[in-house]
Amino acid sequence: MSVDEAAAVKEKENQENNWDDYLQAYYEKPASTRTWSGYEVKEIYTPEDRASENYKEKIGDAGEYPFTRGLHRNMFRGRYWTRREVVGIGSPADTHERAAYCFKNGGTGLNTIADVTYEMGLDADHPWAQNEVGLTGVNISHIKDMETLVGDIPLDKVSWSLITASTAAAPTMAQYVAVSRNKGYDISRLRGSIQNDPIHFRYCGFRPACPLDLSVKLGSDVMEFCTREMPKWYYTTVNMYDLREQGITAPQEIAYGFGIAMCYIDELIRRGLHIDEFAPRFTFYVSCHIDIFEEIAKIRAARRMWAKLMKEKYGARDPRSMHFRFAVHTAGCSLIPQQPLNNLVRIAYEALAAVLAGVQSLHCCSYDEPMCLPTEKGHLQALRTQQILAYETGVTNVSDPFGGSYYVESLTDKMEEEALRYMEEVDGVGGMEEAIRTEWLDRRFETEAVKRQKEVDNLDKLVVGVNIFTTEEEKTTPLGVQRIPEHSAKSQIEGVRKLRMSRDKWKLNEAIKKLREAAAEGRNTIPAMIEATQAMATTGELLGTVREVFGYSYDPLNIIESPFH
Amino acid sequence: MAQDTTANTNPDPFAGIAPVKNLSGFEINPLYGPEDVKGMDFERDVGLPGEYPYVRGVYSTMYRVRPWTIRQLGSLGPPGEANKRIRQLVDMGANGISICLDMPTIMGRDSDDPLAEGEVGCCGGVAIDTIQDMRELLAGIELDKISINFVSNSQSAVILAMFCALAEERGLPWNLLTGTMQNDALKEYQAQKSYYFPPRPSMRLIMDTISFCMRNLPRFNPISISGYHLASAGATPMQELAFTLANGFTYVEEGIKSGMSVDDFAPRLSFFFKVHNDLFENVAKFRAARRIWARTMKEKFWAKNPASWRFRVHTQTSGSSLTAQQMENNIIRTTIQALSAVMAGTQSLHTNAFDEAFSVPTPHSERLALRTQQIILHESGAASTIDPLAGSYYVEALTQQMEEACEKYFQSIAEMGGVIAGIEKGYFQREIAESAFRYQRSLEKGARIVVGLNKYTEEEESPIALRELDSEFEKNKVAALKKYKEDRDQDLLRAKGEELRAVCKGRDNVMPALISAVRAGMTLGEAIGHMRDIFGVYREQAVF
Amino acid sequence: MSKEKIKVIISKVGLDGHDRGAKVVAFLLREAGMEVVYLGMYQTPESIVKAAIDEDADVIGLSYLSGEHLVFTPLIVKEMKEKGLDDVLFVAGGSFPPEDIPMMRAMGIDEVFRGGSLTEDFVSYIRNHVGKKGAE
Amino acid sequence: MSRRKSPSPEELVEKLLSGDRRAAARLISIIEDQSDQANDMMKMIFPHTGRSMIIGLTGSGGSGKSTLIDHLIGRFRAMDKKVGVVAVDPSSPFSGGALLGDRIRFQSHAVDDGVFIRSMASRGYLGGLARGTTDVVRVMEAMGNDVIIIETLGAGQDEIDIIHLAQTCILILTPGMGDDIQAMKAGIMEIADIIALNKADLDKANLCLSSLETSIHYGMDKKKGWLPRVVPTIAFASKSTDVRGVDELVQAIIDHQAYLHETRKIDEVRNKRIEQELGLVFKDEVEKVVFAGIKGTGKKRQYIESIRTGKSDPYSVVKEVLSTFLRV
Repeated sequence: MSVDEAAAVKEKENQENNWDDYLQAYYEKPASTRTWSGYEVKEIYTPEDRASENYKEKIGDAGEYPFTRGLHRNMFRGRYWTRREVVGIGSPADTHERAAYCFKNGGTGLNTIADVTYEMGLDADHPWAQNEVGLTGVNISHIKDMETLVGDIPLDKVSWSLITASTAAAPTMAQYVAVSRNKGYDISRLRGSIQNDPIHFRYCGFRPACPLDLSVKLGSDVMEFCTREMPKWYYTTVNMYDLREQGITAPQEIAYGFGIAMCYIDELIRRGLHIDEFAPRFTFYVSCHIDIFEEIAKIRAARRMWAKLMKEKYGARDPRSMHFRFAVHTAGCSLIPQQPLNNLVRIAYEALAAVLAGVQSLHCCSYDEPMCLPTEKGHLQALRTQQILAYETGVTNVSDPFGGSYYVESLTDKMEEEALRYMEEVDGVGGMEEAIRTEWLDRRFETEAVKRQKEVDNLDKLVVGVNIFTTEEEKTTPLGVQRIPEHSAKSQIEGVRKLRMSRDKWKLNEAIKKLREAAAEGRNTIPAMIEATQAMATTGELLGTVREVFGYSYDPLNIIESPFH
Repeated sequence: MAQDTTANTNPDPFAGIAPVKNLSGFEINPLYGPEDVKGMDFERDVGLPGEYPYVRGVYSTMYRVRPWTIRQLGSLGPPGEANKRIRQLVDMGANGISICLDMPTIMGRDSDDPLAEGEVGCCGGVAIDTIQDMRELLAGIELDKISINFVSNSQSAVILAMFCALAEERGLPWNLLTGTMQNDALKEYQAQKSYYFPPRPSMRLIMDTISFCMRNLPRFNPISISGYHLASAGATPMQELAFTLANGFTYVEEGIKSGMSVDDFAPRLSFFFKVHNDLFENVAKFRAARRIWARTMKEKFWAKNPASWRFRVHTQTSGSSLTAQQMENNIIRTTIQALSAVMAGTQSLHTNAFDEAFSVPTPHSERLALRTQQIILHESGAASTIDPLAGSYYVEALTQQMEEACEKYFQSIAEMGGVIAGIEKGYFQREIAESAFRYQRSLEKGARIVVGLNKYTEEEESPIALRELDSEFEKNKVAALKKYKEDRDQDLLRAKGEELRAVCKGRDNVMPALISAVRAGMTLGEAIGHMRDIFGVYREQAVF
Repeated sequence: MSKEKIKVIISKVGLDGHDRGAKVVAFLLREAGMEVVYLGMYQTPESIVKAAIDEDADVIGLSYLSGEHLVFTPLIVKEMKEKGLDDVLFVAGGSFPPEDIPMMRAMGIDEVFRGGSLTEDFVSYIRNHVGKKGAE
Repeated sequence: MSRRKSPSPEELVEKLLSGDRRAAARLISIIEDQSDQANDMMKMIFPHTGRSMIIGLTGSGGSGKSTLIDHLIGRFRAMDKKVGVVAVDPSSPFSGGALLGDRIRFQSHAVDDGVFIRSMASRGYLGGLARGTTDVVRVMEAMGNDVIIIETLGAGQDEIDIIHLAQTCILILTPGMGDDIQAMKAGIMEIADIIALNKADLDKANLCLSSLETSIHYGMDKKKGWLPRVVPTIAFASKSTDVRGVDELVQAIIDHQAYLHETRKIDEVRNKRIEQELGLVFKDEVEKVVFAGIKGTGKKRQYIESIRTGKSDPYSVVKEVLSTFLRV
């Protein structure tokens, strides 16, 4: 319908009120023409918006520095992204079962996620753990739990993602290695990854488990160990996603994520590693929010910025060191419990953006996440979403299909420019470690989060079902609710208690002593942790021992005492 | 959390072999760069929205001033039911309504026709026999505000007549009426196959409705030239583009032949496209269509009024891409298709409900379909700037490729003497049948994958509530129609019948006669019957 | 300034440390003119109720995230009853399935606000319900 | 937003004296709300006050007050003293709301019944914050707390007045933030009995320390008897082993209290406090009477008019008002 017709209709004012909505809908237009992060978007972009650019220098073909258009020339033709579903629920046994289920249904990577108790470094029988074991993931208290989790899965065939972010990542790595060795695998051939980003995890509420110095120490221990012993293993995922979920904007996500990454890099260099030795195994975890174009621009900018950073700041020569390798997690905070099936639509857009941006590994939220832990059905649907993108939409045919778009290219520049500004700001307060220590970053997160809520309150940001097109709330969750099997926690707690009774005290004490020495003498703690694990030491005992050496309470919550004095 | 970037180690037969041909069969390069758009001249080939050649959109402000019309399907067998659904949709924020007809109506039969038995009000179509049905269908709906899109073809003249008669009853001047009549006979012969008159009289009826609307219903789109059905029958996106435009140009030629001046009626021609899963191909298709239409109208038909150059299009997501297996997957498909329609700059959009694949949408699934559009508009940022893909090496190259492929088709169509000749030779039917066959084979060979259909199939079906049609409905409808027929002034009716036949034999516009006929109570079946006697019936030779 | 300020305790309970939501709500309640006592993370039913007593709070507001709502809601209600806080509102925000809301009500929570709630929703709820509880 | 129902004043006070924390909490709310019952209640409470040790801590935001207090509470609890804490935070001048975060720092005593912590928003007190706080402190005394700690930002006259309520006043400074300079300007130095130089691990600490000592040594009147004692502290450290100076601080407090009692200076302090309070109460009450008198009479506007138009002047107006309402 043309503009003049619209005018004609406008002239004729409507008598019946119930048509007001209709007319209003008829003339409705996007309430905001800003990006999600609040940058004004022009009505139209033309070649002028790219006038200044030099293709080879600034953009370049996929597979060529600065990798704006992707890390590999053939992109998805070489290989689809890894389609992931994160699982972690109830006991190690329950989790093994769900992992096998996703695997069977075409999930091409295994992801198991730690629950709050494990991330906090508590054993299942810790007084505070008992209420929450297995509620949000899986708790691995000792080597036997890890054995159950692995079960019959062939470790040399799969690529396993161990999702432990806090300082507990060190015990997790130790437990995984211990089990692999016991099963006779050559760990240098194992593929997979561990999240191991303790610094960022303080912002997810695990501060007691992640004091800054201990985070840098144990985080880097894992990285160093893997660099030397497990060349095929990705030893960290700097988690920009969790930062973004705090409510910050797209360029802030890049700036603060890179800031934290550099904390580790600087430490590894202090330890005498060369950038090209370890950088090729560095990976990131990125958010994909609902503003498709901004997210694509953000990721393109991140690729370009990381390549420059590694080359120019750290003098990397190996192109693989310059690769911004990233996995995407669709934005959990964009999902809402109102009209929950709408989330399937949001997830699809966000997943699409990730693929268009050249993602290496994608995890789609389950539509029911704002209500409960993902149901089997929710998981499956998330996986199907990825499969539809991969097989039906044709978006996999071309790498960086938006490359050259006047809008996307100029938005990419905007993202880079803004991210650099935020990085300078961080330098201004004395670098990232200082920004964290002085809680400067906390305050930044707080102000941004409040801004986001107000945007929705004031209708600057419209969310269907929240501040527009609301309907009476559903009484039930369309595809059912996930519950935690009652018995799971009990059985696991029993398991730990039994283990404490049955294990060889003398052997245990020796191993713990070794670990304490390693930590005290500033050596890498992972080998000692592996030994201790094989000697039946629990997660809490491994971490507690190292914590004490660093002058922290044995128990992050300062409730139980060390049994080793 | 998930971050493995190592080679995929899960044995997965198809992983890594992405289809390198799109649906139109074009070879797609792994990467497009500046050299792929070397020949492109921004001013000449792309330009700005609202400016010739309109590649970037037919209006200069597009969604920033007014977004696409959110148009949903408001039809359910019983006219009264349909009326309720229409009101529901408007409450939920839809601002356009499409109405499908049931099989008997489409075939020009009344509900009491023996051939209609068992199909009255079937598959979500409304049964329209008489002006009374039209009254029920549109009760309380302001015809000058809600744009109603009648998915009606061979019987369009009669439906339009009822629509006009109804407006008259309500004392609503015709020149305020808004809406659209699909009224595209050519694609019926090519694909949809719901025709009865031969092509030439069909063409005359269409010209009658166009010129009638031109004079009396200036805000009403008398025709929506549809590629959707060609695609549903199996045409590739590129064939959809070529054939639809070819049909469009044919209507223009016919219009000029029938003595109208191009700028009088061309601005009222509107189009109807399908969006399939390949979103870049979709975007290229729309952009190419706008460029070809503008250039041809200006350079070949000497249209002066920019309104004649504008390719205005309604879009529907692909029903044929939906699967009855794992129905929730359809939500994802529709989502991506809808996004591509918006990025392509459609004027109006209909998103399918995820259960449409094998039932009439429930209010619940209808709502979700509607919300899908609202999420694009308000959350995705895709409506913030116009033609966001412009400049993309891939999209610009693909747009050019589409245009070139089209020109080839225009060539061969011209050589066989135009579209109607082509239809009579069964050319389009054959082309489309071949594509459909090729697609089917590619599915069977697994060269093309449809999730849940030929990969990741499952046993159990999704427990989603489906809508049941009340079986009593047909009985009551037939009874009511019988009663209606008895109550009419039979003499008057006979007179009107004669009058109509006379007009059909002659050259005058059939609309006035039809309007007074339906006013006198003539049913759709009777009206079509009279015309069938005069115009004869078309039989196509089977195509193999 | 106005007398009789509404005093609200905002807290997390148990191990879940996702405190962003709790903080945002605390800010917004202050802007709505209330006095907010922010307890932060790792609280127990006991510490929360004790704070509510010392501060003579009108409202206890909890932020759940990780499915712990069914575990802690009854514990807190029990502690409130034992300490005689029968006129203090107990509300929670966070993510839980609609199915659980009647359950939580049955456990004795006064109101729940799920993700996607607007500030106006919980501010006006508190304003309208403070002082009413236990009054009738 | 009506407050919740409340037992009778007598009942409340009775419960308070038996150490009931809910009664105490409610009484404090009544004071905070400046309701009319407050005065009558304070009358009943007054006889039961005057025995506790009252410590004031002041220092700018981020100086580590709360953390230091957390340690002090711990020490006093170890001596088996019951502790009350009044933590004053500013109300938002725009919304009138307040975000009271100090409790987070008092985590370690979250479930200790021997500790009564009350966060107090500054609001807009008629007689200034000081008066409200005085009454709150009294309630805590009557409740039976041996030690009462008052925490304020030490910004502005209002809060300096509060410090005057304390017997032992501790000023917390941090190196390199120019706090010391500020403090001297604000005249807080004069009232500080103890200065805790917190975050003593930061560089510039020693420099700051010596500059403080000199300014005390030369800047102050030796005859005053007690010279402010400077104690370097490290209140916040992620590792408990890194905390420094708390014992020294406690010692300083004890010494100062001893000094007050030995020299009977404690009475001076109490007198000063009573004097100040008297002034405040008096001012309040007079204001109340006067405002009650002219409320609704439209007189106020008339007075203002007459002063603006030069027909009269503030002094004459006040004289007139007083003579009408106080029969002066």
